[in-house]
Amino acid sequence: MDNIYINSSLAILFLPLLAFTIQIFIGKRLPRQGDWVSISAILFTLLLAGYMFISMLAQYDPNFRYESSFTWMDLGDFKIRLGFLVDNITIIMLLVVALISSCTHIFSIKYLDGDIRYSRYYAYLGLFTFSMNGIVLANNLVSMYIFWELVGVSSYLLIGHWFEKESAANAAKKAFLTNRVGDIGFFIGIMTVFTAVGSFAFTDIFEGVALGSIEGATLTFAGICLFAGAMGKSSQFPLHIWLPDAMEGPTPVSALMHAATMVAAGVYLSVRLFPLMTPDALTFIAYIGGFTAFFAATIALTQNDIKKVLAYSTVSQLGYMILAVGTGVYTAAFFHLLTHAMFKANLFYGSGSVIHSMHHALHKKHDHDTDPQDMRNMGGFKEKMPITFWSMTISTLAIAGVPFFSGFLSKDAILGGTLSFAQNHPQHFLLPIFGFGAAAMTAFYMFRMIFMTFYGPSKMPEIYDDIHESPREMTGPLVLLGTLSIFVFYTLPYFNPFSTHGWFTDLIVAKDSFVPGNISAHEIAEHAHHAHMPAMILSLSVAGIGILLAGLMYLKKILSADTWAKNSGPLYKLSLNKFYFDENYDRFLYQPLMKFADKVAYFDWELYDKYFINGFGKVTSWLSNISGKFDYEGIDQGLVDGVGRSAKNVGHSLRNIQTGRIQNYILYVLAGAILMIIIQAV
Amino acid sequence: MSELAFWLVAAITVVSAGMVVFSGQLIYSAIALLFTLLGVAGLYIFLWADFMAGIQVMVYIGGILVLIIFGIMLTHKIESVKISQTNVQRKIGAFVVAVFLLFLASSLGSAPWFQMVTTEPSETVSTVGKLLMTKYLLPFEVASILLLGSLIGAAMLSRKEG
Amino acid sequence: MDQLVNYLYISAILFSLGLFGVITRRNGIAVLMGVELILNAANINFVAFSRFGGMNVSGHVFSLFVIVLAAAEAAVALAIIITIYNSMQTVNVDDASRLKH
Amino acid sequence: MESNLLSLLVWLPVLGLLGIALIPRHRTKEIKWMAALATGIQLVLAIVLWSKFDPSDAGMQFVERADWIPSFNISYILGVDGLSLPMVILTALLCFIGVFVSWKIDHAVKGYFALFLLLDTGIMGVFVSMDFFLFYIFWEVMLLPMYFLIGIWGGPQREYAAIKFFLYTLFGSVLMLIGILGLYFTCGQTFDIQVLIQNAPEMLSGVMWWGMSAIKVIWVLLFIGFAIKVPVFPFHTWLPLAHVEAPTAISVLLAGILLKLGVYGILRLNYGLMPDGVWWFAGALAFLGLINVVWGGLCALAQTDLKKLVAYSSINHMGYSLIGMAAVIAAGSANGANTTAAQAGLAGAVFQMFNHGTISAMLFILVGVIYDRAHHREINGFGGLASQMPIYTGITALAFFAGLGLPGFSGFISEAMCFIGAFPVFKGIVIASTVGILLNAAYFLWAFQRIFFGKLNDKYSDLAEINSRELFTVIPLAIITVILGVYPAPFLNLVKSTLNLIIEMVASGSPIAGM
Repeated sequence: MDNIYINSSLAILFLPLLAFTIQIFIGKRLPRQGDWVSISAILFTLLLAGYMFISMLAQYDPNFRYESSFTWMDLGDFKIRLGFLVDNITIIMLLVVALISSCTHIFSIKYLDGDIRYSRYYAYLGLFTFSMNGIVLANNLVSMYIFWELVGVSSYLLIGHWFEKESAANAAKKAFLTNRVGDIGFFIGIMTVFTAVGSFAFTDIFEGVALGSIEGATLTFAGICLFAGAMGKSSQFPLHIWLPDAMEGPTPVSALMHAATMVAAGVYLSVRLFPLMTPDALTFIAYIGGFTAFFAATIALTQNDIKKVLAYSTVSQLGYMILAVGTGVYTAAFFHLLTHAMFKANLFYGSGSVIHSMHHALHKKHDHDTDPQDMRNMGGFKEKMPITFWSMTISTLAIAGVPFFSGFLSKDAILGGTLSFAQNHPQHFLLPIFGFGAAAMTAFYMFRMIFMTFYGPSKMPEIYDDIHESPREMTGPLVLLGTLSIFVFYTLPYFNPFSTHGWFTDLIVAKDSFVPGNISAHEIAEHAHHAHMPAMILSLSVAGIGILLAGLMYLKKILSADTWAKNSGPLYKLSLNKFYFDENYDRFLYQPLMKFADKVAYFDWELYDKYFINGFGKVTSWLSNISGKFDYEGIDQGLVDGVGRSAKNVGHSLRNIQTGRIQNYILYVLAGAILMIIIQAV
Repeated sequence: MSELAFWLVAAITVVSAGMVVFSGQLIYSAIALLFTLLGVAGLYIFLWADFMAGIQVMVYIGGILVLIIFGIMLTHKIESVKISQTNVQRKIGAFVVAVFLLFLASSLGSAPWFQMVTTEPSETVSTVGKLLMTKYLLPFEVASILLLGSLIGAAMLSRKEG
Repeated sequence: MDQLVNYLYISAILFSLGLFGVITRRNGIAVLMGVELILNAANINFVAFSRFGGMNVSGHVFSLFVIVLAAAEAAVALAIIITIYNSMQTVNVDDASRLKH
Repeated sequence: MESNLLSLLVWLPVLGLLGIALIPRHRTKEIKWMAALATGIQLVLAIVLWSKFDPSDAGMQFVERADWIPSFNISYILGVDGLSLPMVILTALLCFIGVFVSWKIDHAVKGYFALFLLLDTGIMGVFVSMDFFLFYIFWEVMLLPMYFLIGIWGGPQREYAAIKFFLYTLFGSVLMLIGILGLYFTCGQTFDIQVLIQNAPEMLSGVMWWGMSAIKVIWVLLFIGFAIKVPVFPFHTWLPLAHVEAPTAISVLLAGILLKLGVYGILRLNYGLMPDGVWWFAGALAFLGLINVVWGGLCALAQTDLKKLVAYSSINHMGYSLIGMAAVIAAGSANGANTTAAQAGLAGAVFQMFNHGTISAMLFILVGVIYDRAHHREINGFGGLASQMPIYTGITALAFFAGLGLPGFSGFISEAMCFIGAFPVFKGIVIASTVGILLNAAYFLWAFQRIFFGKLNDKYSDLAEINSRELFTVIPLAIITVILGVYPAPFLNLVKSTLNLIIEMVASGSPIAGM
């Protein structure tokens, strides 16, 4: 049994890598640019992951856990062992990654049809899937970090897929660098933990925490540092700036990486490391998550680019998950990760489908200036693209937290946890406000998007006739994921749409934190249970208000969005311009750094080297001039009778000894010999 | 008696050597050199080196000195027998050499020389010959190659078209 | 005449005189004669040490080689001097040194 | 054969040099192949050496010993251990590759390859000589061909660069010579490094010169000598200049091997002979490492000349090595006898120097490739090359990612080990220098974007793709980088017993009392 897990994990990990290698080296020469290689590899992965998932369900053991590791390096005392950790969380994540990745592979067949770097694209998808699976399977911080960065680089490559566009190249670089900032924190955290515990494996670390080899402020520091990695990858405030820009990448990539899996890696990490977080670290995490959820939602309210709305929505939803980790209901966080992966990926595919058809319609009209992603150019697509419309609507209902859909369950669990946390710690009253506020806004901006895109009259009638439903390769994933946004898939074998109770809650059970003195998982669950009812009522009502407002503004046009925007004054502008984060980072971090670097380089090259170092040379040559003069006038003239004539400089004075007359030389030799005899005698 | 002879020979050697160096005319120097070489040959006899004395006379006087005189004649017009020669750096040279000689002499005088007492051999030729053919065979051959080389070299150098 | 040191004195004087000649003479042939003096001084030493070191004939062999060398050296040196004279009409060593090429 | 393996390794290039001397100067093809042959055989010998090396033995192996100048106790002693073996292999490999990199040299070919081989001998000699005097001789032998190689075959400012390099290094070696003599006269008048390692720690302790501890004086003298080669921060300005002006192959050797001589020297001599001095200097070493990392990173960020950028990145990368070296003192009892950290740090430092050898060599070769085609290296002057030269772009991306310490490449592992090792002892410095990781990524990615991304510059629409000879020079290095990045154990197993010996020695030392 164990062997099957290890073998399928290995296969799941390395099949995409194999596909990557094949694609990179010979992809271009294969028929159809080799997309079938990647697709069959990923489908096989999906099969294996599905098999693991089913066997997990068959086993139905919440404590299932299998670990296997090997020695990677061994220097005597310093050892690193890498390995796999397979438990229920891993298996679910593997399935999510395999599923969304497969969808993306299939979706991309048509979406990137005719792209000049088609095979390259599939290669990078393979690399990404490989590294993402690596993160999921890691049982230690080292391999986690390794794959963490590899995910970053595949994201870099995929965002920069259309590198001819300046903005895409910039976005790629920005994504990588912003992630690196988080990764540095992650790395410092790893070092802190390793220094205290002496091992990188999760089990050893938790044991060390339980034994108290690392505690107090150090542990908090380590926890926050490790969380910094998650902040970068999951795009949490203040490192959220890269994710919206990352939408420069092809839309299927956004669905796979920047919505469903890669950005969820931060949440996954936080879930994995939850047991070592101290209360202080958790509070920090909760505030970061809560604020991000709220803050990103406010930006999403005003965006007009369909992908930007989704991007900020993703940031906001990730904030939810982080908030859940911070408030202790980390199983809810993972649950939301799961449901969010499905509906958010679906939303991105839907937007991809819309953009694709917009793009083709514009292309037909030879219009290359109009932005195919701007919702102000859409409208009324409902009849033209019914499949896209329906699947997107289902997902929107899910993300808005409407009952009978998956998002309701997970969001409700998070909000319940947050509410109970605030009940126990009234000083943290802001957290539920963030949570519910964001929920209201989510409902609003998501429906705003649906209404602007699919309802009302077309805003560009000239292209309206050319809008068509996308081909089957694209609608297939839409239908599949739309279906998966319905609640039953997560509550089986039960059918209560208002309770999360089901296979997920049975298999993923919160465990006690290893930090001595922390509140126990049981207590958290108890509190959350009590807060369940009020949270549900509250969340339903705020979601209803959000949807209602969106309907009034964008569907019925009873309320004017423009008037509201005007009335809100500078707030609207702030939101539209994303609170000027990019500009300020540019002005206060990036530009000064570049200037500083220029100054340093100038100092190094023009001042330090030219004056200080070369100054040594000048001083030396001056000194040698003096000594040369002394040599010439003092010694040379006195010793060599009449040989020295007028000499211009030091170089010449030396030359005077070099008469070229062998007899002079013999004389010198003789004089030298005498000198030596004298020295010897003395 | 032989003591007196020794000092006489020594005196001839040293004085004529002085003339070699100090004489203003090249041809006189050459003739003084003849006496020096003869004196050295005499000293060899006092040193029981009869064979060496013979060689000294034959090679040096018969060979090298003749060669030198030929050289002088070849490089100067025959009518100008008074071939004058000048010296350079005379004073400083004399001073340095004198100091050098002083040191040399003082160290020679102060050194505790060890002398073995031996009887005079009847002749040395056979011993030298045996040594040359056995122990010093390799240097002997090398010397012959050197001679050959210098022979060819000298011939090459003094050809008209160098 | 039975004192080693006497021979050494003579040899030292000969050597110094030869050296002086080598240093001061401008005429190449005269320099050569100085060299011969130096070589002779060395030969005297060889033979003298041989005589007072137990009549070891190796010293004689050495001075024999020196004589051979001297002969070779004289031949070559004179050849050079004559060549120089033929091309420059001088036998002064310092003149020759100044006329490189 | 076996016992003379090292001599053969060292003198083989000289044999090749003699061979080249016999070839008429206009037969450039034969000259090049002769050089390739000599370095190729050398590479094979290095691999043979590797296969016969016993990694479990911490001491010297393949020792050769002969008297040289017995009156001064100078001998000809050669030997390798885990510290020098990787460097020997790297030298052989890079010299072999260097010959092919210089294939396009077109003037004074004979002199170039003759000097190249002489340089090869010098470098190889430094790594294997176990006699201090011999070490110094080889050290100087290396200097001279370098001077001419930069000064004759270099770029527009070649003479200035060459003389600067020469004077800098000469300055260092003079100080080193003084240090060597100091050691010689204090420690029993011997130059034998193994004997010195045995005796020096004891014989030096307590010796005072002019009121200063002899250990400190010698340490500083030797350190400056080596620091110039590394180069450590205040002595670094020759490097960008020399790199920029030197021909590609020489840059490769300069960055790939010559910089390593500094680290090697510090580890072999400063650490080996004066373990007490390590205690005194480790803090400064880590701090200098920090400055190297940050300073090099910032300077690289500001560069517009690609080669200069790579040159500054070398300064940045060697900083990691210094930090890792400083970690050794974690093993001392004063620091809780944390041998785990010490092993990580020291192995990281050595691994980093090897990796920098392969990675920076790759970078310089790639810079050379583009320079050969476009005849300039101005980063802003390119743009969009990715669509014109996809293979070149791919390889460069690989090299850049390796350079910025991406996991999966060997550079990551060594950097991480340096940091992990140094963290327990120098928390602040390590945290500050992690900024370097960011700078690293920033300058590489920014340069990459400016050269390869965006719209293709019309000027370069007929730029030729990287050719197979150039690929041949890069691919082996790339393969090594990737293999060691995925599985570093083969390298680490090679060095670990020697390094553990060094750690033991240092751990047994103690901070110097008094001045």
